[in-house]
Amino acid sequence: MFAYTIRRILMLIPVLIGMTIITFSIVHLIPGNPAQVILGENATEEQVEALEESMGLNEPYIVQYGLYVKDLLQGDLGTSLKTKSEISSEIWPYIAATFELTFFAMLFAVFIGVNAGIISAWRQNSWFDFLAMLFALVGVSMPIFWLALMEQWLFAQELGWFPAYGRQDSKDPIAAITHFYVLDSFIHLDFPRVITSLKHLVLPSIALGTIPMAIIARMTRSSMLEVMKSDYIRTVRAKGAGQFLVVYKHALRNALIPVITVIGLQTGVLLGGAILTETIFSWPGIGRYVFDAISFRDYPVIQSGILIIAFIFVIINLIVDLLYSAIDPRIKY
Amino acid sequence: MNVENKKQFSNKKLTNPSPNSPKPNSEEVKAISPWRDAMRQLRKNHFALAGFVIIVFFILLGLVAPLLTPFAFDEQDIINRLQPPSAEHWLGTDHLGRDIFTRIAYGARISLQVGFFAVTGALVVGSILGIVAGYFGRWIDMLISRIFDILLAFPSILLAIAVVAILGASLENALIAIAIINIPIFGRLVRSKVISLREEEYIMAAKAQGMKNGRIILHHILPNSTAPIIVQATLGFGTAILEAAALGFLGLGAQPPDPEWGKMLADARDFIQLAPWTLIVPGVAIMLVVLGFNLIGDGLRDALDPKMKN
Amino acid sequence: MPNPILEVNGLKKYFDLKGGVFGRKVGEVKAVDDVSFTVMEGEILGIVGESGCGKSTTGKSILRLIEPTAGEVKFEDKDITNLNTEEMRKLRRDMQIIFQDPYASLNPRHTVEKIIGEPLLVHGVKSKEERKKRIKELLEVVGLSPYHASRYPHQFSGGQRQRIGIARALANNPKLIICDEPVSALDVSVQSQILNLMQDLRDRFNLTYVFIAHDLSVVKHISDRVGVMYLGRMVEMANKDELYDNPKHPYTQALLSAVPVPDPDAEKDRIILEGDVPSPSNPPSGCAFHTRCPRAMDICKEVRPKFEEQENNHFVACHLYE
Amino acid sequence: ACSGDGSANPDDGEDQDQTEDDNTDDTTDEGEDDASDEEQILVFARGGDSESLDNPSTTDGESSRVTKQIFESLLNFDKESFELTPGLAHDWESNDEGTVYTFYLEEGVTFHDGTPFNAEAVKINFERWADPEHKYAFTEEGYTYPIYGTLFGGYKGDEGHVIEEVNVIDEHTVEFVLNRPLGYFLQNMGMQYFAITSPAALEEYGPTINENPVGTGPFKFVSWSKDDSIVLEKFEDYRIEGLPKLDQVIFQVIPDNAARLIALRSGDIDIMDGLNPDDAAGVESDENLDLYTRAANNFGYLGMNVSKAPLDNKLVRQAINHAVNREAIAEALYAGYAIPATNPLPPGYLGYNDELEGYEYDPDRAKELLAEAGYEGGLEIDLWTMPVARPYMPDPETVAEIIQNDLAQVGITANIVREEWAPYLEKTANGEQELFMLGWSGTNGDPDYFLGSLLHGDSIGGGNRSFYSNDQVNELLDQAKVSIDQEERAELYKEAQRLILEDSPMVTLVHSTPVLAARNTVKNYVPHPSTSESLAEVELSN
Amino acid sequence: MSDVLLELNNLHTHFFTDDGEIPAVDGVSFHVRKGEVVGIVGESGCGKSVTSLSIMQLIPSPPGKIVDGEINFKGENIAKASKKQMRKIRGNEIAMIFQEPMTSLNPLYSIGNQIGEAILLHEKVNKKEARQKSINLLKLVGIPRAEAVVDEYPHQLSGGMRQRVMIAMAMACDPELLIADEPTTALDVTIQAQILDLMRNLNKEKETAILLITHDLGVVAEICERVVVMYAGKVVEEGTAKEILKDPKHPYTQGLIRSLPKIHEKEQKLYSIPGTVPKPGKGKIGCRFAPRCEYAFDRCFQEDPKLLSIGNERYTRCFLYEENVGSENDHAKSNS
Ligand SMILES: Nc1ncnc2c1ncn2[C@@H]1O[C@H](COP(=O)(O)OP(=O)(O)OP(=O)(O)O)[C@@H](O)[C@H]1O
Ligand SMILES: Nc1ncnc2c1ncn2[C@@H]1O[C@H](COP(=O)(O)OP(=O)(O)OP(=O)(O)O)[C@@H](O)[C@H]1O
Ligand SMILES: [Mg+2]
Ligand SMILES: [Mg+2]
Ligand code: NI
Repeated sequence: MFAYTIRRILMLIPVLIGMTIITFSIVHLIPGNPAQVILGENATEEQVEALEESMGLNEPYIVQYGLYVKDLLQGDLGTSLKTKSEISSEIWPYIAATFELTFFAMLFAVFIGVNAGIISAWRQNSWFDFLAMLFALVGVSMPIFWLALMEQWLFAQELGWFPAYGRQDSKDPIAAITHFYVLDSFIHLDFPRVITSLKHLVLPSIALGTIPMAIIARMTRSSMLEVMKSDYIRTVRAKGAGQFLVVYKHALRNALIPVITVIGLQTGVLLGGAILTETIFSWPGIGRYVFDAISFRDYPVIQSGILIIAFIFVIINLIVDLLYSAIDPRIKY
Repeated sequence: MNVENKKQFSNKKLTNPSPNSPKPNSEEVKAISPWRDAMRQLRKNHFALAGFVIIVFFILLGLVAPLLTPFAFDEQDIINRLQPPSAEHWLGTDHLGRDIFTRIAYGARISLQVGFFAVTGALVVGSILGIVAGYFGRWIDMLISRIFDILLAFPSILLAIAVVAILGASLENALIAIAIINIPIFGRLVRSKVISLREEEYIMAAKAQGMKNGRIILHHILPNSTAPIIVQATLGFGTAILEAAALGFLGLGAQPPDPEWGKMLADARDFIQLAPWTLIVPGVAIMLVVLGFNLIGDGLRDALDPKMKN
Repeated sequence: MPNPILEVNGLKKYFDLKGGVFGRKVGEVKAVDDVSFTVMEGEILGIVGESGCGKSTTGKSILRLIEPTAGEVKFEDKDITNLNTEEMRKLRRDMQIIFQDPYASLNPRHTVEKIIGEPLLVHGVKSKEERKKRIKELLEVVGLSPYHASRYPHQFSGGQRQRIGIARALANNPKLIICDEPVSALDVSVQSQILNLMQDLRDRFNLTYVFIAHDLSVVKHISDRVGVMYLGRMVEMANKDELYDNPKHPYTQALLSAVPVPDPDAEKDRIILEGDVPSPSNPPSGCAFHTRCPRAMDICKEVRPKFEEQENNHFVACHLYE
Repeated sequence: ACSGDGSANPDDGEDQDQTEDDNTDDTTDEGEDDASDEEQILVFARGGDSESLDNPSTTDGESSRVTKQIFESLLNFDKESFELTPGLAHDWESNDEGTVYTFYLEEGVTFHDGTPFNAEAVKINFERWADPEHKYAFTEEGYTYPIYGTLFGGYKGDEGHVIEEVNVIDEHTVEFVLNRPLGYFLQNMGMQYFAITSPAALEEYGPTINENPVGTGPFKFVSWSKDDSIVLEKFEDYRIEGLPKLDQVIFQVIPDNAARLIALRSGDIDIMDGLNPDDAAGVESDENLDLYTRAANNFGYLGMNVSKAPLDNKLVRQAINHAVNREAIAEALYAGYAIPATNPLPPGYLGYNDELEGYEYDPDRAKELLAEAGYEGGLEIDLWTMPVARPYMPDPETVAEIIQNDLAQVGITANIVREEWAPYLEKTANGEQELFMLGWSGTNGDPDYFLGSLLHGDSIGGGNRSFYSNDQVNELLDQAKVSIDQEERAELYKEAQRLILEDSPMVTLVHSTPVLAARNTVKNYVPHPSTSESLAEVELSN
Repeated sequence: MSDVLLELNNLHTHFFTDDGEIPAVDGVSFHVRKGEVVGIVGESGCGKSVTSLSIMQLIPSPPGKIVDGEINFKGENIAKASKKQMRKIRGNEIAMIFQEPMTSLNPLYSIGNQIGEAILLHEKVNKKEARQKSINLLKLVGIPRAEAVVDEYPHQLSGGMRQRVMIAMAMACDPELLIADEPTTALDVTIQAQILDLMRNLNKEKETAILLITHDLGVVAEICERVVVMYAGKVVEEGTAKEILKDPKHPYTQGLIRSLPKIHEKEQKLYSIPGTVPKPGKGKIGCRFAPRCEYAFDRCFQEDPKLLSIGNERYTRCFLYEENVGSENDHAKSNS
């Protein structure tokens, strides 16, 4: 297992190299001059040129790539052109914000999705099944940003149940430690704040989690149905086991393998796809960070941001693979 | 008695045993192709039927749009901006006083076209790459698969945004971006299908007949990979429309005055309190069309997947 | 004395076991390990053995549907192991194969007409008329009706499908047909139809079969000579009557005794072998059978017995006979 | 001398003054006694985050808005205009030629880090901006000081650089020696961009000064969580007794307009910037909310690249000017919170020419002009739309759509082209565009900042994206720039505006008056036209 | 007949599918005595598995359903038993093993866990005891290294071993009846011999009755005492193994036996039954075998033959034997 993990990590190397090449090329294929944006509409030609010079933007690409990789290897993600801060020092809060949101979105998605899927499969063709699957279909068909806006309109504005934006109450900012606010609140033993943080998470988590929830529910259901037809389930029944044992002990674990793939995949998608939700709910996450950087042509931030998201995605896949082996003894390495 | 009889009929016909006695079989001479069978299954699926109805509705809406409304989709009437639904403006007007119903109807054209072209593009390129990777294997497979891996490791919407950033914001470029991010999805699907088919005995049989690779791919592998590809394409239609809407929403897709639904949502965003219908209508339109494709896709999957039959 | 149509010398096929991260080779499955035999023109050579012993691999390697790792395959005195793709493709007119699984070996999206017509087309029968005629002929030969031509495989029963597979193999008048368990998947009542048909066709078209099966009675029924394989190796080969009446290799003896006979009166003195067939990825040293052999000797563990002729055409690989 | 009169509250109800007074007492009394409960915390919500808290190194308005609270410049602007008032310098004088300026600094002022503010600090700051080699210039780390370069004619060693030297006369006197007069030198000194940072902090933080601002302003920096909030707290030793009144100011980022308004309604925030003009009516009718407007200090325009056919034809340009319905745009999109523009200069600026009559909305006249120019059959043209909202153009796309529609009425087919902000600026500077939309916001309140940058021939490749260059106009602007007689300057500018209007290198669209909303508990808040105002005097009532 | 353990009486199990109602089991009756080994033979699709699954009430439902008939187990009709009652019987009194040893075990749980589960479900023992018992059972079915195997997973075992594990699991609660649905079909001959040997021993030692389903007449000859021959959802013949194999009555049984290639005999041509096994379908009249039958006459196509008793526990379903039995038959629809 340990050796396998190490080997899997080694295998990431070519993928990572490919990713650096792609991010680097994307960034440099994007037209537009960061120097120009930094200086704004008021800048003179000389100013733009001088700035380009000082940012090293007129070196040949290959040299720039070399420098980029060299810095990366030293853990240096570069300096944001816009804020002039070290990216490695300013990026963590963004990542934490997105992680926290993704975590709760997936929690919501997995909890509801898996259970709805199980019940649907168990009571195949019942009204619950019908409604759950219709709901799931609608869920995957909805533009998330629209759902987010509608939620905001209904639950924040009209009903006022949940806050409409941000991670915390503006008037009472937290002294962040890990930048996972729920966790931080626990660390501070500030339980009202735990509630507040959770309340802020509700709407964006639902918005973000709806699509994965629907996908997971559908996947769980079909996977369960398939497993329920298998020979070994028949064996369990022949032993005289009741439905509960059959479903939750024998079927679920087998059905979970494809579901885990989906969960892993969706987690990755959420991490990068949260841009829209983050914008609408004013969530200072990595998606927005990168998106803003793209329009600002903040090359180092785009590069590092995309790379980090992709890297996390790859790591999640790794975790999924390792999870397989935990669930399935057949996968041995 | 037995012995005698046995002798009798054991002599009878050994060289050319008739496989079927004509009676029970003569009725069903008609050839039922796997496709027709699937279509039959599909017709019985109410969900799929509903999806079909939705899509046909929007196609018709797009086609006959000019006949349905007296307005042009870009006809402004600033005095009458943000009107709620009324007899004149069935779904109200937007912030420039344009008729929302008209825009939704014309927008159907855009969305359906985006879905179609993006999926077709991704499908063609993805299939070619997938087939090449899957059938020839070795280093080509390694290379193509790694590229797919890498592309898939990037969150699709970010990748699309980056592509649009490179190409410039326009509907065509959004379409290209969506096609690009879908290529690895189709590519992988086709590749895995080809790899599993490659192991099928009938492919081995085709080889044993002395067929060339090209023919095996075209006549044996491709037709048998179509089922999952069609399903994926149908579902991809939906996602492509959603992605186009997301790009439109971010201002990276269709440009004014094109009534692209995601763009309409973006425009309406500031009026959520003043004129909620401007936001609700395009959202519902997107949802319905995507739902339609998903319903059909699901139905097709069930119909084409023999495992789902019962 | 008929000529040998097929000679197999030292045929080996090792499958790489890929594993680890970069798909590196982590071992190999010795699916076929040094097998040699000869098939005469017009003869039926039966090959039996338990599942996984390498029968199919042997068959496919002969046709180079799987590239053999080592060894020589001569067809009509021509070494075909080094032919290029195009030459090999042409040669496939003469060498055909029928598969075990009548469901998997027919393209589900093609009509019978297309399935049978395709080999004709690729081997140069361009005219549609001619092909139609030939398809009709073939269908009749295998006992199907011409109206079946427009149907799809799923509309046929297993036996009928197997007939389609046979028709396809016959399309270009081959000389040699490798039959890879053509009746194993069929019902007993249909199995006999197919066996009869195959025998018939052999006589009619002067075909040569390599007939692979795991059912000893079937092999006995149809073959002229029989080879017994165990774990990728040929352990015994002889004329069928010789082999069945006078098996020499302990494995063959056990195998024959283990076959259940539908005769309640048959005397039962079974040799029940201990244990399982070892894995071909890690075959035992020496004689591969020594782990289960009731008569194993010390030498069996170390030295691999040679496959040698004992008496008139009775080959066996066992230290007992050295 | 620096306290304002606090009359700018839009709700001039009578009880206003009373509550105000009461609360002032309350808070000052209780604020010290039981701190946390009655803490006065103001949340100011805005659409985007600051780029940097080292203001001189950005051009970003969202940065100034925050640094305005932390730093002070030598001079200050009046609450609602660009009139100069004392800042860190309580007095100032210049020689007659306008080449030597002397500033007398406040005494006893300390930075937030406790180090004293003095003439040396002023000198260090100015040299830091002027000299890329300066040890605090942080050029290596990508720092530049573009506004300094623009307003003082470049950097040390550049030909046009105006500031010859900065001399420390004594601890509290500093002297600026210019190599030629600059009409708006004093105006510059009032700008937030030229506020003074603690030299000790520059030493301590080096290039991370952008996240660790230390100034002399009413509030000191506490924390910044990027894209979320910036927290400032009261600077107890502020040089003006009794100020600031708030204990904490929090700048909260809420990108979505609608969400921001929701937050305001629910009381999570106190002031919101960037109110959608359409929502203004709703805010006004809400008794818990107050509506504020910021005086127009900007100018949105539809530029015409005069170097490209058919826009090199004056008749076509005039036709387009007649074709666009400014009133409708101002009315519909700014809900009336905008003034249709005649001149490329906001009204109220020095030298604003209010005698000129702009181009009327007259499609028929436009068609005539087009016909005259030889385009009876109409013409097709690209219309570049900026992708970002700016104060002068809160919804550029919609404006583009309206213009597109207007142009269609006179037979001009405009294709909307969208570029990302970076390439947009770059390409328009290169002259790749035909019609394009852009605007300009004032910073120092001087007309040269508008006219010189936008329409002087020397600014081509920079702010002049219409590629307009009229020798006469250039001449007038040059004269006005070096003159220190404000009367004379005004006349020169008026004449320039007349010529420009005639040449019509741009369709002057609107001067928008951005609207803001606040809870009615917010008192003494006065939006400044420069978009950054000090919150020192603002307080909250319950 | 007090020693009758299981008796099926006119069992009908139908599948309700998109293609209509399929009478997979169409009026099957037979019985199994205590300690007896009864075989059901027939070709693929004739309803053997459905019959056995019906006894266990494990028919996938929908689409399957027992529509008629009785299943008497120890004198009680369990066709109508509640789910709870059935759970008590399953694995405890009637155990079952299946054809596919490769897929019949849950791949994710250890062998010990799965055997132990069968014990825990029916006996009041703790986990430790269950484990010990599992080990004993593994030893009983002749698995070497039982202590180690108990903690291994199915994929680590060969097909033969897995089938032994299945048998061990089935024997966990000493059932009175073991239903084995083609337990050796997927195995090699040498392994099949081992498994058959094992089953024979279990039958002798534990006196467990076995209902063995197979299509291999060789296997029948090997261990069955009595045999039921099925064709297209119906029993066509019943008798002792010897009677069936030596003196088959029904033309189908005769054909089946004659079409087998014999290993110890020499012959030139095989006999073959023409045509193919029909798919069960509703509304077909006449003898199901008639279209393939050499003896068939008009009546065979028009009327369903009844199962005739032609001796002591000897039955056949064929008009050819009607006169032998005489008046016992219903001639209501006699053809003229
Ligand atoms: N493509 C392959 N890759 C790796 N191993 C293979 C491959 N094909 C076959 N083998 C292995 O080679 C051995 C021989 O397989 P083969 O199919 O020739 O057996 P067989 O005698 O035909 O068995 P059966 O009776 O089950 O058809 C088996 O252990 C099998 O697992
Ligand atoms: N789930 C099902 N749905 C529909 N029909 C079914 C189902 N299961 C079985 N049948 C039908 O019941 C008939 C009898 O099937 P059964 O499995 O009992 O055959 P069998 O005698 O066990 O054959 P085999 O030897 O292949 O196992 C088949 O013809 C099949 O069509
Ligand atoms: Mg094989
Ligand atoms: Mg069965
Ligand atoms: Ni003063």
